[in-house]
Amino acid sequence: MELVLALAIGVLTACGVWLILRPRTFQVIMGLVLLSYGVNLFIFAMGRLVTDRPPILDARPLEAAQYADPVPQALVLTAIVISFATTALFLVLLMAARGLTGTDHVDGKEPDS
Amino acid sequence: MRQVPLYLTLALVGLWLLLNAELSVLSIASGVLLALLLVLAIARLRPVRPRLRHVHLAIPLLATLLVDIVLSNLAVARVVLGLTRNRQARSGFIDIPLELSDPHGLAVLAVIVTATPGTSWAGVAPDGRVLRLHMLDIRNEDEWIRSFKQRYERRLLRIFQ
Amino acid sequence: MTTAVLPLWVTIPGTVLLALAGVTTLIGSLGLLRLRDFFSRMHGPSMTNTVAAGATLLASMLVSSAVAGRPIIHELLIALFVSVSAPLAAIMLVQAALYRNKARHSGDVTTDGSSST
Amino acid sequence: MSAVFGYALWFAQACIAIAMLNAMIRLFIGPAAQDRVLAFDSLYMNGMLLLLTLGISSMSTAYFDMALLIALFGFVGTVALARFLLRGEVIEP
Amino acid sequence: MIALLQHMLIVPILAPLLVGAMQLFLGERRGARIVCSLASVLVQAAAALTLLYMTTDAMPDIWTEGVGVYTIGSWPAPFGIVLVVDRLSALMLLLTSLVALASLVYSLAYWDRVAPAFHSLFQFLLMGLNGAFLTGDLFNLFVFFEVLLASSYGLLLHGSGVGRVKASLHYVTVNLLASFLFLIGVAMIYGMTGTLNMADLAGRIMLLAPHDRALFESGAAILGVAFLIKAGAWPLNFWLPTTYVAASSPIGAVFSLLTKVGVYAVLRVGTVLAAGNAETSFIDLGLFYGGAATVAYAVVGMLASRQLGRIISYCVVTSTGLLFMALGLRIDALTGPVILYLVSSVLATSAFFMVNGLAQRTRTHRIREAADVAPLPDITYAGFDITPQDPLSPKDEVGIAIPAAMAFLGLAFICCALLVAGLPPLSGFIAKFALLSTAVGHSADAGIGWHAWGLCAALITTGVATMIALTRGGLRLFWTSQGRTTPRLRIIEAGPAAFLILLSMALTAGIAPVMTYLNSAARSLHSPDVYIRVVNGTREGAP
Amino acid sequence: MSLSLIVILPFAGALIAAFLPAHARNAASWLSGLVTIVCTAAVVRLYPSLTAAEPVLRERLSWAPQLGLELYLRMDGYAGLFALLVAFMGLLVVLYARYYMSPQDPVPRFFSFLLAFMGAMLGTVLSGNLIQLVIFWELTSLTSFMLIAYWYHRADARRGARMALIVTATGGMCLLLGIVWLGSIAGGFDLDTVLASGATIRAHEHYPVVLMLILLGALTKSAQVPFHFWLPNAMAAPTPVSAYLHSATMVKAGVFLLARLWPALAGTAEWFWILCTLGLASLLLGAVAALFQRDLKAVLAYSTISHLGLITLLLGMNSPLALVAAVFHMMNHATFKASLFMAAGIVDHETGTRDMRRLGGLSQAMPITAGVALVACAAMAGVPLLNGFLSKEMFFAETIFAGEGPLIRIALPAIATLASVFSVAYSARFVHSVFFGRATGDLPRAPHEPTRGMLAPSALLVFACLLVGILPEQTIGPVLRLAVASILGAATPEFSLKIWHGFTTPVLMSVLALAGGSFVYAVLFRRSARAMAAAPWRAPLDGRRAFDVTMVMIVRVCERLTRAISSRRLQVQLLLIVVVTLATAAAPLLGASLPPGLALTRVASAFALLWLVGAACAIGAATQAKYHRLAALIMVGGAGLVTCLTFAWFSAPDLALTQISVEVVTTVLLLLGLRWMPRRTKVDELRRKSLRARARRARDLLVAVVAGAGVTGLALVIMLRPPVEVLKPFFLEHALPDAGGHNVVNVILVDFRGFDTFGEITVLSIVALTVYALLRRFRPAAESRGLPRAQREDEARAALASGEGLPGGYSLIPAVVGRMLMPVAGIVSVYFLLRGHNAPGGGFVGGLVMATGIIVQYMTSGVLWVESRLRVHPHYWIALGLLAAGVAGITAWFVAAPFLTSVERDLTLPLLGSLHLSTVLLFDLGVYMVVVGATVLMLIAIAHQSLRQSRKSSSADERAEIGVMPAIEADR
Ligand code: NA
Ligand code: NA
Repeated sequence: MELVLALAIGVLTACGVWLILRPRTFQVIMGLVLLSYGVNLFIFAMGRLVTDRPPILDARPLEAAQYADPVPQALVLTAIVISFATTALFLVLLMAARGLTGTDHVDGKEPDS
Repeated sequence: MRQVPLYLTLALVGLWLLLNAELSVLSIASGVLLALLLVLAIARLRPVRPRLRHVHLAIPLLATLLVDIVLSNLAVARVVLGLTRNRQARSGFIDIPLELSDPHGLAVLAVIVTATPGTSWAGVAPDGRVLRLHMLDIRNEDEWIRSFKQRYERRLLRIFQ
Repeated sequence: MTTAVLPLWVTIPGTVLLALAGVTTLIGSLGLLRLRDFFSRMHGPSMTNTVAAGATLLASMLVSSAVAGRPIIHELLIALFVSVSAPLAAIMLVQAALYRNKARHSGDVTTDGSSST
Repeated sequence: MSAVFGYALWFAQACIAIAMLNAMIRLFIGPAAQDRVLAFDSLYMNGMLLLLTLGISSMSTAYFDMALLIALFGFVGTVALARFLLRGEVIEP
Repeated sequence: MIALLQHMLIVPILAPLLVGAMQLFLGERRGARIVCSLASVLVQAAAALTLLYMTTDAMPDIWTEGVGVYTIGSWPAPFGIVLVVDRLSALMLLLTSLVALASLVYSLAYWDRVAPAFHSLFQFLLMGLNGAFLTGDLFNLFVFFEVLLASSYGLLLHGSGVGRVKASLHYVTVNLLASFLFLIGVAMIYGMTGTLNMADLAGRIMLLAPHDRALFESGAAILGVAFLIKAGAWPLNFWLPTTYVAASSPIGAVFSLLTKVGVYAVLRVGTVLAAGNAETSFIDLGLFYGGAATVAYAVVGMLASRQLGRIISYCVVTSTGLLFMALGLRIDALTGPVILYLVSSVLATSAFFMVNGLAQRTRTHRIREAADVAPLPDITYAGFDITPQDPLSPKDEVGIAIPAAMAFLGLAFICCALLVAGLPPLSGFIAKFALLSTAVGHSADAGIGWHAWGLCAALITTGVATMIALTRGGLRLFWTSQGRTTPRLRIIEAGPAAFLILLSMALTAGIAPVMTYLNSAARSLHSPDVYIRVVNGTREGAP
Repeated sequence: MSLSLIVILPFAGALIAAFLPAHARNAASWLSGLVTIVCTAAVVRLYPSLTAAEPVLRERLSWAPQLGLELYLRMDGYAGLFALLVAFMGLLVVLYARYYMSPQDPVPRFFSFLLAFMGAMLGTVLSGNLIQLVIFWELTSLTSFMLIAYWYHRADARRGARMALIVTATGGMCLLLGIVWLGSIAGGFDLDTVLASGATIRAHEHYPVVLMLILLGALTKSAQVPFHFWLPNAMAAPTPVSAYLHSATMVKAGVFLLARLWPALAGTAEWFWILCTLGLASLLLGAVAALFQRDLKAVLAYSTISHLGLITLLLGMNSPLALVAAVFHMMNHATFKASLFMAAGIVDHETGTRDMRRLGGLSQAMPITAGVALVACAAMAGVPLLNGFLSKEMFFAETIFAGEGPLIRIALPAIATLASVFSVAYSARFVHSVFFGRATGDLPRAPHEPTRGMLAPSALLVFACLLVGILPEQTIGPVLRLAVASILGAATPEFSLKIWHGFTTPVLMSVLALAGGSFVYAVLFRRSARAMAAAPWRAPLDGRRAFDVTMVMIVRVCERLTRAISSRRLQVQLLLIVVVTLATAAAPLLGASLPPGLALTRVASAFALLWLVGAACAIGAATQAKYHRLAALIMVGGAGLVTCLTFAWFSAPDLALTQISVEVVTTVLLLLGLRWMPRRTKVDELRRKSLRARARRARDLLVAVVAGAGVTGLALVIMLRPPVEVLKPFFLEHALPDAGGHNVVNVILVDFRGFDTFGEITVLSIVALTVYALLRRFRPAAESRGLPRAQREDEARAALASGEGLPGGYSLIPAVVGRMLMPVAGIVSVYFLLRGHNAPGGGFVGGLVMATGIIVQYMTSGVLWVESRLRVHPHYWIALGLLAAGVAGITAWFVAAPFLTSVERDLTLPLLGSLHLSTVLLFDLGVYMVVVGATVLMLIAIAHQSLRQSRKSSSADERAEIGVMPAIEADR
């Protein structure tokens, strides 16, 4: 399972990096979204992988070690919210830049030839 | 004080109880309070309210629907898997003359149409007299329309109009 | 798997329901993939929304009732929400397809949705 | 019997995953934008089913809420996309 | 009283937060908003002063050893989040509130009316800055970085216009990427050590097996890159000059603090890592070379610039570079002067951004940014209860005009130029001299060798380059007579710039006690065991 | 009267003068006169107290002992002499300037700078701490900059000032480094300490570098070759400035310092060679160049360079007697040169020109000026009975004894004599061509004698030249002895100041110089004046062009370098960040071994298939994002869904819930934005095919793949390592008993690490406010300004926003169902909010559900319809949410606990049973409200942009909406 998740993180990161290196604002925002998935999964993976043991204390008596680590989950939650906010901001910025500069190039002008 | 829409409030309280999977004085009280608050807060967003009559007819309607869902699933599965006995499925739009005009009744009809695979809602004519559906496999069109109106539209008319 | 503790009255219908759900989902998705035109393709996924979802929900209700030791029926809410919200998506999609087919016949919409992007 | 139930669960999950794969292929090949949106909607519904099967396999009610949320709001994305195709914008004046 | 003082640590974070939130209720009542903002900044300054006083161990019943700790939610470190104040952070808090005060007052003349929510965003920025200086938790540091960055996006975009939007696009993208790196770094550190608390971290590093340690240090290195981006180190800083030029002048003034947050983070986390004997402790010769490259970049950029604002931006970069060079030498005695230089350069560049803003008006009568507004009418925000107003109407020019505007501007310009170039007699010189003499004094130490001379050369070179660039920029601005108008300066604009300059003068005059404080701040930085002991001490008697 | 008064008073005067009104010429003059008189008097009064027993006056004030800085004023014979020179010359220049400056000039500013300069100069000479000396030193550079640029409207003044500042201040910085270094060798910056450790310093391995640095400072200040060029260009300054700074004081600071540090630095071969070479070069080049100038002041400037070269040469000779001569010549040069500058100023003032080709025969009109200039020139030329002669004699004598080898023994005197020849020649030319000979008659003004105020200072200086020249032993003798003694201490040589020492070689040299000079001027120069005036080597010596070219080159080169080492392109910046990160992250891993015991676990096939979908979606998005935005958007949504399912798979229901809610909102958000992004056409397809573009794409692909692989590797290895459990067990053990929650993730979010959440909701609020602010001034792209095509073509357009009731057409059923969803969303959101502490959910998810419910209303019914019925006031939601969270945190203070400590009360209600109230719930409610407010604010703010549109179009072609708009306006 770890291998699949690690590869998934890698693919998301690679696609994200590729996209943020592209010249169009929409490509960059897509890249940022993909990167945020990758990074969130990466943080999440730092708690190691546990199936079927959400850190919710119910009637089942379990050792602490058997639960999934709640800390990275809490961190990812914060990170998700912040990425959402920044995505929104970036989107509006991209709209404003397109309107003001007349191009969707990240530098606000088309590259010369 | 505006008039409180009773059915909606009750439905919301039910939803609340179902969600919390708990039946206590506190949960009912909080549910009622919450439902009333919400209903009043959004009262202006629902200018048209349904006037329900013959609500009990919903039960046979539901039963019919459940049977139809299973049957239509089978039919669609056959078409998808190509098990239509050397016959090419004929898909296309069909028009159904419509008597039902209550918006909520139409909404329920849309739910029914959508819930049965093989038919999908393609819209009501501007004058509200014709309903257009898309069918995956049109066989015996007139018979199907008659049965559809019989089983669904008539009951909805009795509930909503 | 922790399902070893489940009683037979759960596992037998559960097995059937899950198998049914799996098969219908698969057929539905094949419909999405194989059918010829958009309007026909729409009927495939609605199998998933109905029988597959229903079967899974029933299985889930069985299992959670067995675990909780009392009838758990809040899965019905999912069925309710799905059946209420699915028409919205379907109606809008059909309308979009109708509009875009019309527009494409008049020749000014590309196939990928970038016409107004 | 529980082993059979386990296999059934596995089967259902595999079928759902394959269904998602099919939807993904439809998402890629289109050809029209509405086909992609339909595939997207299908992905969401399959995802909801997968969540339910996960809930069954863990015997936890925690997954119910996720499925509930998809059931309640999964359509919003689809409607927004369809509205965008149909009207050119998601929220009209 | 003592109970109250113990909560003093949270005040610099809480005051701006609550005030910022409350201002959202005030709608169009500008007077009330201003009062709230000023009150908040003054409260922060008072809190910072109190904390500064308390870190001198003047109140032994509360804290000893110059380190104060506050367990948020009563959860002890490393489990809960703790705020920690030591001399360095107290000083940074004070610096922040002083610069903020000046910038806020300056903005009241015009800028706070250009777009909605200026005051709230400004307060949130202060919250982010103060939080970043106070927190003792790595992930919480990330959160406060985000708070300050998010508000900096808002403030940078304040006033809109092509230039700002273009610059913001770069600034935001780079910082989003930096935030991802920050997250990856923190995550790896958590993955390898299981903790997020900085003090706790120091102890855990030593327990790591060698192969795990490499992974840990890789994570720390990624974290370091994130800090370096924020601090504006070459080659991660191309966005910086454009961004700072694009910002309105009061915002530019506050922004000169932002890079120093990066420097602070390097210093803070670096000393903790060093306490854990980590190979990658940020503060090493690598930092020196990075600093040297940054200095070279800034010098070249500065000499190539014609615009005064851009020159000042490069001055900000220069100071980062010099700070990194000095820190990279790992001479403990240099840390005191490093902090002095940091403080002085922040005061100088902040004042300079303000003076630049005023001086630009000698060229164009109307404020330039005014020309850059979208021509469409304001939309009906029926839901938001806001009446659209033209933010640029002439009646907006409020306040008392000061006499001898040109004389003031010239004098202020000279003072700022002296400060950033490190020429006598202002604090810029004292700081550079302190760096020089300490570096020279330790040049014979083993392992430092020519690096110390590299720092000396950099100090001299930056001074010369700044002077050359500024004489050109200044002459262009003040002494070319075509189309120049004498600007109307108001006291609320001129005053803040003068205030910051006077502060740096006071720093020069009262350097002896300041230096004593800074040296003890440096000592406590270099003996992080006290910091660690105090933070870990919160565990005693905890659940 | 104290030393500090001497230094402080001029600065105080400067400050006062700065605030005088621009036309207050007399007030400023009186003020400056007073200051200079007091300063002079103070020096005169203190000077006699310097005795053999108590040779030094000291005043110390602690400043920064940690840095070795103190305010330390120290006056000995040498410093006293210089202080006297500075103060008295200041007095004369103030007097002169009072009459020289035009009433149209802002004279107070001039006096302000002049007094500040005087203070700096006095500070320099009286400094007992070398760092303090450097401080004042740089201040003289700075004030001189202001003085040279006094007439800043003139380009030459600006250029001259900048040149002077850059050269001297750069030198000053080198000096600073040198002094710091010197101090570290000597063990302090105290002058006494440094002077006492001469042997240590000279023996130190770094001595040559230290010497170089200090000499750089001194020689730039004293305008020595090759740094001389700034001085002629500084002649753009008003003449009083030149008289004061460029003859008497500032340029002397360099040689002053060399003499001051003589005991510490002199006596080595490096000292000898550097100073003698540069001194000699300056001496000769200055003298020669002076001869060929047209401008009166330029002659004097080059002459100054030459005379300072002479002093430098003397200082370099490593002989005490040469030092005596040097100090003596410093004084002499100051007197005659200042007088000459004043005379030049008078000529300029009275005739309106300083061009020697236009001037002539002025002795007719201004005989007294002519007489003064004649005597001063004679002193400059070294004519007997004048002070210049005495020091020059001493100089000649020293040149004979200085050298070791035969070459130097001959060359040095020879060059000295040659330089003197030129010196005599330019002196002769100065006085002859201006005051004698033929009057040219084309002067701008008719010349006449100036006012006495201008003449008196010059005359007084000439009188001093005569007095010293005739009675040296009685006038300057004791002062000079005291000065030299304070430098050399016990090593002070015996010397006699006599006019006549008998027929010695120096006398011969003097005679040769006078005769030769007269000959050169009278015969050679005048005969071929025109040819010589155009001498091609004058320009390079001038340095103006070279300086300008250098400055432009610096800009050009730096511009090019900037382009080389930085970029304004975002892609380059991002690429660099990624590459630097990869390199830095890889560095610690190089050579590290793979941790042991890494074992892969079995892969669930469904999960692998899931990520096949996810990865395909991600890659698809990466390839489609440029031209097929909608497809890319959908694919990103697919990847998000798979991410969400992964969270669910690995026991993170809270994450999955949050992710799915965020996904939905993000999709709507991006689509809202996409409406304002006009279509991309494939016009640049050709460009993509170019080789360079392909290489760039290949590079980016490589970087992306490496980044992906790196992250994969790190994630995999760390996941397979056993976890270090520090926080996890604590949270799991304490969540229920101490924080009262079953859902540990939620307990962390609202209690254990609630502070993070606090920050996080603040971020959300900030971003929402920013988005809102930015959109208020949004200007859509021209292409997207009109209605979307779909709406333009669609007849059903008016259907949506009809006043009451329900929309028609296909919107009917969505509207019916959508409106029903609103209260359902409300219930579900409250459900998630309240149960969050014990099961997946919480304020964030609850808030998003509520926000989505509201957005669905907007989607199904349109902005106008919704807002005419429902006011959301998102600002208030945000503010209330933040305040609620804050209050929840502060409540802890009332139970004497730190911020955010949870406070709980069980409330027993009649009938209903017990109600558990906790600040944690209030906190979560705050989160809920912020999320609702922020999300709605952002989405609705974007949605409102179409309203902007419809308002425009409605006013343009009066569509159906016009009936609705006034209702909204009135409603507000
Ligand atoms: Na259907
Ligand atoms: Na002449």
